[in-house]
Amino acid sequence: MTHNYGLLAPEFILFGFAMLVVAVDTFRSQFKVGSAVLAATAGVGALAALGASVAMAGVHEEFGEILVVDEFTTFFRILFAATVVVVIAMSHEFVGKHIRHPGEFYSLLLLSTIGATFMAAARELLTAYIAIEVLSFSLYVAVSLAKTDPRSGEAGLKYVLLGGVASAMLLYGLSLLYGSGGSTSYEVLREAFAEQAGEASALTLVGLAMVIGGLAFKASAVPFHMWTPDAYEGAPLPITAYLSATSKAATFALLLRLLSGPLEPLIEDWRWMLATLSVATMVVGNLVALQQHNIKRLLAYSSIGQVGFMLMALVALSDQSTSALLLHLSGYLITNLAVFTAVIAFYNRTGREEIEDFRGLAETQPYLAVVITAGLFSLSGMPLLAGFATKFLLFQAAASGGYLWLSGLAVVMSTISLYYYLQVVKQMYFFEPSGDASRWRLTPSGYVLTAVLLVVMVIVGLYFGPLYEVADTAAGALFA
Amino acid sequence: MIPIENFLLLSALLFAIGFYGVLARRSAILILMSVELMLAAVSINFIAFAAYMDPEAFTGLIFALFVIAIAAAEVGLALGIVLRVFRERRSSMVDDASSLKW
Amino acid sequence: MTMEQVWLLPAIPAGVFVILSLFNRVLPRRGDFVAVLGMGTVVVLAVLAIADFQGAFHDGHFAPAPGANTYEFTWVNIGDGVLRIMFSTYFDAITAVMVFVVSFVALMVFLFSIGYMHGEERYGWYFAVLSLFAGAMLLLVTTNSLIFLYLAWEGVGLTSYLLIGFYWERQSAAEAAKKAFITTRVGDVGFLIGIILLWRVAGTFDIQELIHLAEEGAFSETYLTVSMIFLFMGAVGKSAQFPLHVWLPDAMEGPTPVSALIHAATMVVAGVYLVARTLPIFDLVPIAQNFVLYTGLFTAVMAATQGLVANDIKRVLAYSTVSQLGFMFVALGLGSVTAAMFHLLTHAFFKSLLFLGSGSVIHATHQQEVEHLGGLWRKLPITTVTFSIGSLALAGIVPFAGFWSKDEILLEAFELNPFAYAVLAGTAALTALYTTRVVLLTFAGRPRDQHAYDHAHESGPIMLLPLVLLATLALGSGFVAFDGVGRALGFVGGIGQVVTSHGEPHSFAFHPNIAVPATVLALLAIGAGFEYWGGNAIRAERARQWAPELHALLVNRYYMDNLYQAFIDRVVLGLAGIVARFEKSVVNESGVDGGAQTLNWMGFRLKFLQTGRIPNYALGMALGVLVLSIFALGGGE
Amino acid sequence: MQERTALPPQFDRPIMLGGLLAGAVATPLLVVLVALRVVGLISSPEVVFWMAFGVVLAGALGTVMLSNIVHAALALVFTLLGIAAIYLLLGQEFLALAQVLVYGGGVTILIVFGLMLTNATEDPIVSDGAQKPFAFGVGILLALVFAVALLGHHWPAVGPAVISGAEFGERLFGEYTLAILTVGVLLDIALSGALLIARPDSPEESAE
Repeated sequence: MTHNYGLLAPEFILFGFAMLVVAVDTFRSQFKVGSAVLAATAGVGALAALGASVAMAGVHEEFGEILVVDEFTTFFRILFAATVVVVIAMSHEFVGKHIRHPGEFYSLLLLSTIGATFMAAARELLTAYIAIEVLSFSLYVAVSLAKTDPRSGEAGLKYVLLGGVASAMLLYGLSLLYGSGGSTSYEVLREAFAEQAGEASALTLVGLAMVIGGLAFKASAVPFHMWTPDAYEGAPLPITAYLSATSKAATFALLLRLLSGPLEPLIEDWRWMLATLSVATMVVGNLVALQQHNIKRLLAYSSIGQVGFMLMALVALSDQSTSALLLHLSGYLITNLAVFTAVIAFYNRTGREEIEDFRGLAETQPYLAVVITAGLFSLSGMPLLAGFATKFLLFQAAASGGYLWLSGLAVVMSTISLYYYLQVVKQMYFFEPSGDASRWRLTPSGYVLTAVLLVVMVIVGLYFGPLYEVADTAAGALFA
Repeated sequence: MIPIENFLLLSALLFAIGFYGVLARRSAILILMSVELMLAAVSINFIAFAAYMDPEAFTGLIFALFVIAIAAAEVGLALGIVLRVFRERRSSMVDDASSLKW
Repeated sequence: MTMEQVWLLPAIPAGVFVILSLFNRVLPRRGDFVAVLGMGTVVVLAVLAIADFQGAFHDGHFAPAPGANTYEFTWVNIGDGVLRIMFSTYFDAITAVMVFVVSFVALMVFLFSIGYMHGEERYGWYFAVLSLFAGAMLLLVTTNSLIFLYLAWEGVGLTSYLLIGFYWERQSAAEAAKKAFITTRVGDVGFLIGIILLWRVAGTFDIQELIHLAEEGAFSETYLTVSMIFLFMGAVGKSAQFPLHVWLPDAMEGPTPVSALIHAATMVVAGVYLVARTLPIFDLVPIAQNFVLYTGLFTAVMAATQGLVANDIKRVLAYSTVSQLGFMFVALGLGSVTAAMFHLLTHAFFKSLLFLGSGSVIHATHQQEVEHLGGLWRKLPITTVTFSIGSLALAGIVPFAGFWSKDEILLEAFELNPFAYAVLAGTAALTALYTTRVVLLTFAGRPRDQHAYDHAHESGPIMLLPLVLLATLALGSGFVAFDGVGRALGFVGGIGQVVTSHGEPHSFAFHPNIAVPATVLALLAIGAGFEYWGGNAIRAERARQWAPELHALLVNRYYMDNLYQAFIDRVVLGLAGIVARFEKSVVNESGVDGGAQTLNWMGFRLKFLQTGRIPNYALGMALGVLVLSIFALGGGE
Repeated sequence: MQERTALPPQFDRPIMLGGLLAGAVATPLLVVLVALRVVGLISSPEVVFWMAFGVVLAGALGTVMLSNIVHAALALVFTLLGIAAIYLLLGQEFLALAQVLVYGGGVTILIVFGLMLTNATEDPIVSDGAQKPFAFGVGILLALVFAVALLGHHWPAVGPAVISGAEFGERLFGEYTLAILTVGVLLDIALSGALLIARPDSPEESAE
């Protein structure tokens, strides 16, 4: 059987550069070069992968029985590559100070992106599972990479043990689905489940529940979310950003393929499960966020709340809601990365991460305060920013899918979210700096990166038409 | 001839016992061992299904092989993390690694 | 500048915002002249647009050539028409009133601010945000798309938040800013739901199209009622109506010119504007319309009684604003766009005048508790005169502007809803009473805080100019009720001919049976106010100058003072106290803050689920998956 | 493989105890099964199955219940070897071999090393907390749910098919080449990651 390995060019590029980074790291001390060269190498690799992904836009071809490279895959491939570019760019200064093994760190970022892409591209359960584990394992390691911070090890321990439990649940569910459907191929499974539609066997139902439970863990939906705040807090900041971006988006990519493909005939059986998870997730995420004092934990709960919103689109699964979800995911990624870039810059300067420490930031670094404010407002869905437009489409898609009550609840929860975002804004704008009140500057790359993200955030907020078209094409590949 | 239900029953019990272990034990290593029980149950399921229901494609066998490999890797990785936590806290009990909360 | 190009109006201040926020530190005078010039241009353009509007009347009806008063382009088109959002503007009489009010008052406030905010550390930022506010507000009143209306709606909310919290060094200011933002956002949620509900059936965000579709019966009545009540929730929040009114008095923590512009003349009337704009739809659903009516009525009374007991000069004005907005909603609930918009117009002038006047007082004395003021008429003559003109307009005394517009509302109420009429007439008397109190305590009598009094001095010309201009309008703007005045200004007639309700122009007619009792009532209230708060110094002075035989009467009056006091203490203040307590305990603590507290409490309980222990987390997962699979099995069989 | 590893002397007692325990469980089971076979109620493979069944579950229960961690680890070995026997019954020699090598050898040794490195070898008391009743409930409920799921399904009355190693390898390295490559990436991540995390941070190392 011959496969067209050319289809996977971006992934091979990522792998090659990941190895190169490790190699460079090994010989770094002999050639007396700083760790900047690692970031540069990794960045070039990520950019090359991004370029290759963009160049492959429009390809629609199957890779054997196991993967498919279509518009959907390309959409996520570009999203993941862009994310890893941003994460590499935001972490350089941080890595030098707080990470044990810079080479490993960057190569993990690149390798995990392969896993994420395969999660979006898989058309078969085994490949999907391996892809999940590639991403998860990278994250287990990455979360534990912070040096001298005991929280990092604890977070890693929690993440790896609970992740193992979730994997076992997911796998058990997959095995039941395999037993019931007789195959691991999405296409064959779809036919098998189409025969069961409306009267699925108990085996299928339990399998379904366990698969959804396992994936809900990866997506951090309540009550499978409890690792999230701890892992977010303990992980090195760039990894927290990465967790909230790629890991989440990849899980949704996988869920979308699974739910719109093999599990689509069973829609009545899983719809209520996701609706339940969605309600629990948005309520718990947003309420507990009200009580947080640490910016990482706050963002963790806020991202849990966002997952609740995103699950709505799966509940009301349709071509339209998928497009809205893809759009929202991209907007969320951009916004979240902007906030994290700013928070990392702040942390590099102050070494602090409590919300109270942001006191008077508007005085000492007004630009950063604006970026954070804009990002948080966007997350809460304020108009003119990415968050409003994408959230609006998402809620509207859920409403027009017949889930008006769900989107009504989401609107309420979204309002609550404004409250805790404002806590941070209040600290920055309405209080005097508590310690050193002198002005300080970001690194040049910090200015460039935040400015780019901010501009994109505003553009997406004001004129999201083109991005929506892309998302719509990607969604179309699922519902062809 | 042994009916497939027997194997599935074994796997179900094994999985339930493993989950019990995860919930009831306090040593990180024992929790890890319990997870291994759950994964072993998964392998039994896959192999039984492959042998009985899917003899032509037998993807389940390949799945089980990968599960075994990945589970082994997971043990290695998790033990690495346990060692780090142990060095920092002089304990491998998960209750002692609970400073991150609320 | 024609009606079609009205999109320029919001664009100019928005541009000013960009320039000022980036370069205010390098521009001379922190760039305040840029803001003033920008706003001046807007006023000129607005007048030009209104001139164009005047020419679009044929046979006494507004009948522009097709497309002459609209402008649109496609902003987003998703799924080829599944979701099409147009950017569009629409210009009619309501827009004309709003555009004039917003741009003119904004210009006055900008001028006043040059003096008032002089020397502030964030002077440039202040003008930047104020410009942004003006841009958002102008977008709000000119756009024809509910989506852009909502964008602008949130935009004014955001700038209001930033400006209330302008003195963020003060904890109370920061808290007030947050309270304002959150409280109005509660209403906005309803607004957004209402927009989505309307859109779901109609498939458009275009307000004129929506009105058209609703009149053709595209919606079922129940659905429309629910949608419009949700829509109205937005207005309740923004226009500080019961029960979401609590933010407005606190919003007085912002700089006083901001209160004049945002929290008296423009932003808070956005709700009135919204209902006026969609009134043809409200007409179709009596329940929703009555909801508007009674919300307004209750708020009008409640806020007026509160105004009686407030001590902070700005808070009195804030309560009065809430109350007057209630009047406007009553007019809308009765179906009269004319009366509502007329009152909106006059109110904008006299209320911003009052606020700027109080700003002048605060600027002079650094004191805003009426208890500590007094006798200022000697030091601040121009402020006293202009403030009194504003007060007379607010109290509804002939011939000041408030009289004519309040009369319109009372007339509507008299004809359609006698109960509302009775309540409003009583409220008008209360208005006169508390207005008198503020004026007397501030300007008349003996200074109670000698230090503040000694240092007080009249404001500079840059602050007095807006006061005088606004006073002129507070005096004269009521006359646009008359056809002759309207024609002299180039309109087709009086305001009833231009701003029509149900498309039927009507001419102003004087109704003595309504105007006379209302005036008498107001005068009585003012007299009562004089009796009670006139100040001993003045009374003693008068007693000596007049005749000694009146002295006994004065003594007797002193008993009457006690009577008044007893009445006011026991009945009015008692009522006000009950309302205040109700507001404090029920609305504020359980309703708004209470809601937040409950949520906070729930968050507090829920966070302890996060024990930090792995087995507990795993238990959560186990229970989750068990619930899912058990229910799956239960449902599957 | 395991025999070659020199165990510390403190392992002698647990191994002996484990052996005794296994004998105590296995002997009666064996007697019952042989009796049933003689009577003709069950076939020979079934005798083997039920024996393996007993060993696997007894081992599993030992793993999760024994308070001595080392005993628990040894119980796990029984389970894993029992599972290898199950694979043989299902006709999958290759997987049984993999199971013995990877689990019975590698994983167990890893775990034992882990126990030794964390000084847990002689820690007999495991403070299993107040969650135990919940854990029981969850375990029993899960088992019930699975039982319902299994009984609710219609199973074909066929025997297990035996898949030849050649066929297996062909498919593994044909269609699933990419999966193998990806797992390679995964193993690289896991093992180098484990190494990096577990290695202590010494001052001279950070200077490197």
